[in-house]
Amino acid sequence: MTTPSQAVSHLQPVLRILSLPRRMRLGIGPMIAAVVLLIIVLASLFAPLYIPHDPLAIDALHRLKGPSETYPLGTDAFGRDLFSRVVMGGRVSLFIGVGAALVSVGLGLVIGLVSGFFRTADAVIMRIMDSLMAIPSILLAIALVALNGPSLWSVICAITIPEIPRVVRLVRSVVLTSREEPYVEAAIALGSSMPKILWQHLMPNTLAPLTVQGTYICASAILVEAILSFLGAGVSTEIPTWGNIMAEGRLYFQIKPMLIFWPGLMLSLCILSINLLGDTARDLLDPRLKKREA
Amino acid sequence: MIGYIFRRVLAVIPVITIVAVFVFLLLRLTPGDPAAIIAGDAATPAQLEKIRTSLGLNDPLPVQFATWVKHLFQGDLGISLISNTSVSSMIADRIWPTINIAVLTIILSVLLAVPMGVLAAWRHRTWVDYAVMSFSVLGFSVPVFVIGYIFIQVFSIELRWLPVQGYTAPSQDFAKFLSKAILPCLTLATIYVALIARMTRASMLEVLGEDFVRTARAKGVSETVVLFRHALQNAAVPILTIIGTGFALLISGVVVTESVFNIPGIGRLTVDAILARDYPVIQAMILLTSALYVFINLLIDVSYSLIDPRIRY
Amino acid sequence: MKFSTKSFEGIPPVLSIENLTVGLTGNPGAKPVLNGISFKIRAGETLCLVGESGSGKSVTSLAAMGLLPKSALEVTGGKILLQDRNLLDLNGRQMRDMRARHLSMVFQEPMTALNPVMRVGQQIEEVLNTHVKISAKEKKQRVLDIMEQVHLPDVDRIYRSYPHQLSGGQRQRIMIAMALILEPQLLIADEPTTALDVTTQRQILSLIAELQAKHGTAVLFITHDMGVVAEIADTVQVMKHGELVEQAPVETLLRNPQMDYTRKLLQAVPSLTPRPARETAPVASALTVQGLRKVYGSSGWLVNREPTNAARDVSFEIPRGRTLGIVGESGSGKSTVARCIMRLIDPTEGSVKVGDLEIATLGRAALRPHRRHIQIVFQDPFRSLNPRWTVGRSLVEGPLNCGEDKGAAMTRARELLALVGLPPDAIDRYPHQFSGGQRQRIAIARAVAMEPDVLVADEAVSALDVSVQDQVLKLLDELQQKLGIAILFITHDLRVAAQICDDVLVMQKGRVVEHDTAANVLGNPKHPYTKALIEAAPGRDWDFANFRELNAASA
Amino acid sequence: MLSVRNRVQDQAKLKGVWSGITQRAASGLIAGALLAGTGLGTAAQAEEKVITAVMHSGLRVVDPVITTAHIVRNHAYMIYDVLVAVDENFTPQPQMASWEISDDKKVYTFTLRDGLLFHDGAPVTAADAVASLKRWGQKDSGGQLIFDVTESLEAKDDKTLVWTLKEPYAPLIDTIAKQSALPPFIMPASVAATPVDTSISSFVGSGPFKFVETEYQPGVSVTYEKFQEYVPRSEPASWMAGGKVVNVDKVKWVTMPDSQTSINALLSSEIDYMEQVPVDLLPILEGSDEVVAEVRDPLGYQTIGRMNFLYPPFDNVKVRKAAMMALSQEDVLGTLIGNPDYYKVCGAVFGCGTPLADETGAETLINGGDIEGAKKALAESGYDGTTVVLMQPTDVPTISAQPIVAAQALRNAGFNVDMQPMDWQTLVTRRASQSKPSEGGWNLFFTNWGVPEINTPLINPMLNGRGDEAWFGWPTDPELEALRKEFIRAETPEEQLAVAKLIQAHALDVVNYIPLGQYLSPQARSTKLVDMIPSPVPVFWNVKKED
Repeated sequence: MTTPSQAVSHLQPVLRILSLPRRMRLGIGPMIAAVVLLIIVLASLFAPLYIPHDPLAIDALHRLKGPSETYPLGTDAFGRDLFSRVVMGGRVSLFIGVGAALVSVGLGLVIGLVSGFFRTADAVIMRIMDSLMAIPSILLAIALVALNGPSLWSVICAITIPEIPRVVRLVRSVVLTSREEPYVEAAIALGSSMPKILWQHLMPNTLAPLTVQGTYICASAILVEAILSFLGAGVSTEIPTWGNIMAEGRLYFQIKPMLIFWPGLMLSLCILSINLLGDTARDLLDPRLKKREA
Repeated sequence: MIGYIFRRVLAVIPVITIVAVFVFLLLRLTPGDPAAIIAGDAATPAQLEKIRTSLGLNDPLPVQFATWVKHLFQGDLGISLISNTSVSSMIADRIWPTINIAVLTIILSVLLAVPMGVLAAWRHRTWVDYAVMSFSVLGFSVPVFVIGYIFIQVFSIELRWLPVQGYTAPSQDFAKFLSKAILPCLTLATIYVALIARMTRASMLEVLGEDFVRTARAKGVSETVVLFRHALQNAAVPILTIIGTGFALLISGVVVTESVFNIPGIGRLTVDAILARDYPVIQAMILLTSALYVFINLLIDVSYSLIDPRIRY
Repeated sequence: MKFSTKSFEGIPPVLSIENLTVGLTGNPGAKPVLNGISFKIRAGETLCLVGESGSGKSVTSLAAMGLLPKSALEVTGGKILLQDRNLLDLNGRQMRDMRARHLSMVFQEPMTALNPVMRVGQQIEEVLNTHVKISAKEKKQRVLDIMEQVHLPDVDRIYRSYPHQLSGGQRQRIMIAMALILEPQLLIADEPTTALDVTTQRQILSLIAELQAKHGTAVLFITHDMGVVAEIADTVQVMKHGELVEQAPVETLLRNPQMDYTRKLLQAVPSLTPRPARETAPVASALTVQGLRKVYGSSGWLVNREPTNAARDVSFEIPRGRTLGIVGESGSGKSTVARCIMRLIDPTEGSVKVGDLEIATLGRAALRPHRRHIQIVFQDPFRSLNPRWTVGRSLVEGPLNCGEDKGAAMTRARELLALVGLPPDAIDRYPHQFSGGQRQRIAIARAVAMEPDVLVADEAVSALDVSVQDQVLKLLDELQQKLGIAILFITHDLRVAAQICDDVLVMQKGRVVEHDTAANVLGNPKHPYTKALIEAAPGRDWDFANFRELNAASA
Repeated sequence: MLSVRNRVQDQAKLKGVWSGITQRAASGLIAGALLAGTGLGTAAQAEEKVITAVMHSGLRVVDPVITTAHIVRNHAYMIYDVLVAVDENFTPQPQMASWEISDDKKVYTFTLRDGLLFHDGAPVTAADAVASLKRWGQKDSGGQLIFDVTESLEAKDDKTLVWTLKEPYAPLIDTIAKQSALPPFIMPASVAATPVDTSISSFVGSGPFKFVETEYQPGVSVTYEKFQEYVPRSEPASWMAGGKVVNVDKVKWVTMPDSQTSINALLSSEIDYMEQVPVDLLPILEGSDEVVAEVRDPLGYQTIGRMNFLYPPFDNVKVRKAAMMALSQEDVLGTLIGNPDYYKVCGAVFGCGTPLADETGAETLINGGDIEGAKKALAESGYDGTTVVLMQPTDVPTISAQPIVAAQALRNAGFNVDMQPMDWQTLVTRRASQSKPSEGGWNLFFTNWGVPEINTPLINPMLNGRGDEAWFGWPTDPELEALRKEFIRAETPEEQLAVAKLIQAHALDVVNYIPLGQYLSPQARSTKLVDMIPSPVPVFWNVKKED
C-alpha cells in the first residue's frame, strides 16, 4: 500500500537528521564531541568487563605508584588501581549527571506545567521556586548532603533540587509564551480542553529547550559532584566518582599529579562534549537562529 | 519607579521568609549535633546532653524558631554555637575578603568577557568566534579547584611570580592585596568569563541581526561604533541579567576558591559552619546570601531602565 | 488619476546597475537570488521596484548599499555604478564613506530601524559625526534644520526623544531626515510605508516627493503596493524570482502592461469599488453583538494606571450568509472586538449572541461545547498551525473535541482539503511544507471543519501577496455561498473590505464611527474619519484590474 | 540560658549587625586604594618577630575544659599555665607551684611561686587555682576520680592551696600534671565560675602568651603576643615543664584547608611552621634548604577501632575476637601512612614508648592478622550474619583509611559489612546514639588518640567499664573497673606496671577496643626557627626566630 512518495516522506526525518551537520554548517566540533562522549559512555558502561582490578581493592604495599604492568595508570593513596577507579568512576559520575538531569527535568516539567496552567498555584509555586533560586545552590547542596549522608542518592538529590527552579521557570515561560500563539488560541476556539492544550500543544514546545537544559544540567551535575567531593560533602570513596577521585588525589597533587590529571581529563572531556552537544542542540532548536540562517 | 522598587522589595519578603523557614527546618532535621563537636572526642553522652540543654537545642522547634526570628528582628543574628562569638561580628570580620575578591573578579570578568563576546559575535563563524566559544565551553568544563591548582602550580610554584595563598586587606597593603588576590580572582573569573562571554556573544548576535544595526551601517559609521555604541548597549540587558544570576555561580566558586587559596572569607565560614553544624552561622549565612542574591537581582532589574529607556516601571 | 509625466531624456543616470547577479554564499551551484538585473535611475527620478515577496527587490537595494549579509549572500557578477564609480570595487572604508553622503536608505519598519536606546537627535547627528567635520553647534543646527524640513513638530523636544516616544510616522520622518541630511544623490526606500497606517503613509509619500523635488534626489522605491506605485513612480520595474519582468514609465505600465505576469499582478489588486450588493432575504441573525466594551488595565494595588478603553459600545448584527467588515487603523480596537467575540479574552460588558445563545457570560467550561459555532482564522499563517502536527491532526482536532469518530473526521478532513483546493496527500504533511497561502487555506479548512455559523477572519489575508490574497478571498466567498456561514472580516485594507464585505463598520479609537452597507461606506462616506481613510488610499482613482481610471467604468 | 552567653548576646545587640559591618566598610577596598602607595601598612610590623604557624585545625572553641580537642588544648598551653607539668621522662615537675604530700598521703599542699600574674595584671592567687581545679574536676574523668575522694580543696592563703583527701590517691600528681586531654589550666576565679557546660568567653590567663582578641577570627587565625610580665622558671624547658622562655614577639596560628597549600606556603616562606605534614608529602620538602621536616612529638598517635557492646554482633565477645583476628596493623598503617619510618606496629593499649607499654594479647594484630583463624572463630561464635554498621568519615584524612582496610578484612573473614560514609561531624553525633544500628546507631568506628591521652588506665577513655557512663560503645566490665581501682592503689612504678599488664591482657581478651598501631606525625619548620624543643604538644616557648 505504500506508494514511493510515502516511503520517501517516511524516510525524510531520518534523512533530515543525517544531513543535519551539513545543513547547519556545524563544523567538525560537535561530531568529535559526539564521538568522544560515545567512547566515554561505552567505556564506562562496559567497565566491569575489562577493568584489571576491583576499584576498591587495597594494596598497602603499592601506594601512590606510577604506571606499571599491573597498574596501567598507577595507584592512589590506598594502593587502589587508578585506571579501574577512573573508568568505574565514570560510570557513577555519568549516572549522577544523567540522573540529576532526568530527575530535575522531569520534576521541573510537571511543576512548570502545573504552574503555567493553574494561575492560583502559580503564585505559591513561583515564590517557593524564587526562594530556592535565592539560596546559593552549592550551600544548599552541601547542607542536603550533610542531611542525608554522602550516599549516591543524596548527592543526586542535592544537585537536583537547586536545578529544579530553573527548569520550572523555563517550562513556565515556554507555556506562557506559547499560550499566546495563534495555534493555541485556535485550539481554544476548537473547544480543546485546557489540560489537552497543555499536554498536546504546549508541552511538546518545552521538550526542545528542556533537552538543551538537560544536557547542561547533566554537565553541571558532574561538575557539582566534583566540587561537593572537594568540599568534603561528596559520595563516599567506596563509590568512586571522578569527583572524589580528584578530591582524594588533590592531597597528592604535587607528588602524583596524575591522580587529578586522569579523572580531571575524563571529566573535562566529558563535560566539554556534553556542553558542545548541548550548544549544538540549542543552535539547531532555536527558532530565532534558524530564521537567521534562512 | 519608586512604586516599582517598593513593590519589588515587598515581594522579597515572602521569598526570604520561605528561605528562613526552609533553612531552619533543613538544619534542625539534619543529623548532627553541635554539642558533640564542641565537646570533642572524649565526651560521654551525659555530658553531651548537658551541653545541648545549655545551648537551647533541646527546646521545641517552634520555640527555637521564634527565638531566632525575634532576635533577627532586633538585628541580632545570634551567637555561634561553636566559637561562642556573635555571628554578626564573625560575618563582619570575614565578609570583606569575599566582597573584595568578588568585586575584583566581576570587574576583571566583565573587562575580559564583554570584548571577547563582542568580538566573537562580530566575527561570527570565524576562528575568533570558535576560539572564544571553545574557551567559554572549556571554562565551564573544568572544576574550579583544578583551575586553581593549575594556576598555583604554574604561577606560584614554577614561575614564582605570585604568592601561593593567603589574603591581605587592601587597606593594609594594596600591592600585597593585589598580588595575593590575582590568582583567586583569575580562578573565579574563568567560569564567570565563560558565562558572560557566551551571553554577550548570543545577545550581540541577536542584536547584530536587528534593523537598526543595518541602519547604522547604512549611515556609514565605523564597525567599532556599530558594535560598541549601537549594538552593545542594546545587548546589555541579558548580559546584566546573567551577571546577576551568575552571582550564585560566583558564590559556589568563592566557596571553593577560598579553600584553595586560603582566603578567610564567608565562603569558608559557611562550609565550615555546615560541616560543624553551627546552626546560627549557617542560618545567618544562607539568609544573608539569599538576601544578597535577591537584592543584587533587584538592583540589576532596576538598572535596566538606565540602559534601556523603553523600560519604565 | 494623475501620473507623473516627468521626462528624463538626456539626464545622466545617478545609479546604473548592470547585469547584477547575487548568489548564496559558498553555494555557487544554487539558483542565483538575483539573475542579471540591469536598470538606471536618473537624478530626480523615482524608480519603483515592485514584485511579490521573494522576488529579490530588497536584495537589490541591499546590494547597492553594500549591506548584503556576508554569511548568506554575495554578489557574483555585474556592476553597480553610482555616477561613475563601481561600488563593488570599493573596500569597506571607502564604501562607508559613500553611504549617507552619496547614497542612503530608508527601511520598512521605523520602530526597529532606529536604535531604541539612543535619542533620535543623536542618531541623526551621528551621520554628521561620521562624515563631516563641523562644530558641535553647527551640527545641532543642521540636525534641527533637517528635522524641520521633514515637518517634525516641536523639534527641540523630539531631538531629545527616544524612538519609542514617537509615533510611527514621526519615526519614519526621522529615518528620512537621517537619510537626507547630507543630500545624497540616491535615496533607497525599502517599503518605507508598508508598516504605517494609510493616513500616515500618504503623508510620508508626499514628504519624500517634496524633498526629492527640492534636492533633485534619485529615488529607488521598493514596494509591493500597486497603489503606491501609481501615486509616486516615474518609472516602474517589475521583478519576479530575481529577474526583471518588465520596465516602463508608470502610466504605460498601468494602462498597457506587456507581460502576463504584470497583468496578473495588476488584476489581483482588489478594487476599491464595493462588490455588487447581494440581495438581502430576511434571514436569521448568526451573530449579534450588543454594547460590547473592553477595558484594559484597571488600576490595582499600588498600580496607578489610566485604564484603556480598547472597545466601547460596539453593536452589530450579521445575518447568516453575509459578511460584515470591520475596518480601521492600528489601535482602533477591531482585533479586540474579534477576540472578545471569540472569547479569547473576556469582554468587560455587553452581549455576544451566536444564534440565540449568549456566550459573553458563559464560564470557560460551559462555553466549550458551544465553541464549534464560531471559529476564527488568524493573520499569520506561519503561526496559526501547530508546526509539530500534521495537517490532518490539526484538521480533526476540533471534530474530535466534539466527540466525532476519528475515521469519520479524517474522511471529512480530506474532503475539506479538496474544498480549499489542496491535494489529498497534504493531510500527512507538516505546515512547514506549505506556502503561506496554502497554510491559510488549511487554517480555513480547520475552521470550517467545525461547521460553524460564524467565521471570524482577523486580518486573514493581510500577510499574503496580492495574488494569493485574491485566491483566499475567493475561497472565503465560495465557502460562504456553499455553507451559508456568516463572516466577520477584520481588516485595515479598504480594498479588501470592498471586495468581500456586504456591510462595513469603521472603528476609530475603540468606537464605531460609521456602520452601513459597503457601497454606502466606501462610495458615500459620512464620517470625516472614513472620508480621510478613503482619501488616503493610494491609487484610489485607478482601476488596476481593468488598466483604466475608476470613474471610466461608471462613466 | 546562662549568664555569659547572654552577656555576649547583649553586646551583639548593642552593636547591631550592620553597624559592625559598616564600620569595617571604612577599612574596605576604598581605604585600601588610598593607602596603596604609601606603604604605611608594613612599616610597623617590620621589626616584630612573628612566627606564623599552620596548625592541624582551626581554633573555634576557646574553653579548654568544655572540649578535649587538641587545638583547644594547644591554645590553652599558650595563654594559660598549669600547677605542675610532666617532663620528657613522664615525671611531674613543679610549674606554677611546688607541692608537698603529707605522710598519710591524704593532704597535698601546693605553694604558688612568686611573680605569677594574669594578663590583666592581677596576681594569681590560690583561690584562682582552686576555682579552676574545681571546674576542671567536674569535667575530666581523672579529675572526677580525685574529687570522688576529696574531702576539701581550699586556699589557705594567697599562695597556698590545700587539697585534703578522704583516702590516699596515688596518681593525684600524675593526673594534674598530665598534658592531655584536659590538663587543669589555671584561670581567674571569676572565669572559672562559669558553669562547666557553658563555654567561657574570656581569654585572660597567666601563661607565657597573651591572646590578641582583636585579631581572633574563629576557624581562621588567632594571634598571641609575648606576655612581657611572665616570669619563666629557671630550669630548662622539657616537654610541658621547665622555663617557658618566649623569644618572639608574636605567634600567629593560621588555618589552611589543605596541607598542599601549607607546604607551598612554607616553601615560599609565607609561613614558618607547619604542625602536621602528611607523610606522603614529605618528598616535596626534601629538596629545600630552607625547610626542615622532623618528628617533634616522639610518641605520636595510636589509631584504634571501637565496637558497640550494646548490640549484636559485637555484644558477643567471640565475635569481637574474630573481628580482631581479621585485622592486621601492618595493612592499616601501610595504607594510612605508607612510609614505615613513620609508623610502628604496636599492640599496647597504653602505647609503645610509654612506661606502661605491653603487648600481651595483640599477637594477631601485630603479625599481619589471621584471616583463617578469624573465619574459624567467627564460625564458632554463632555469628548469624548480622550486618555490621561501620561508620566511615569522609572528610578527615587521618581516619579515612582504617574503615576501608577494616571493611575489606572483615568481609574476607565472613562478616557482612555495611560501610556507611558520613562526614566526621555526623559520625561524632551518631556514635553518641545508643539506638539500634538499624535505627541510627552503629557497630564499629575508628579514631586516633595522641599517645599521652591513652598512656595510663586513668586517662585512657576507652578503658572504662561503667556501661552507660563509659565512652562510646558502652562496655559494662566490672573486672576492668576493679583493675583500674587496683591501679590507683598501686604506689610504685613497678606495681603500676604489673597492674597495667593485667589491664592490657584483659582489654584485649574482651576486645575492649582494637589498637591498630602507632604513627608519627612529622612537622615542618623553616630553618630560621631554632631551638624548638621536642614535645607532644606543639609549644612556642624556647623557640627562636633568626633573621
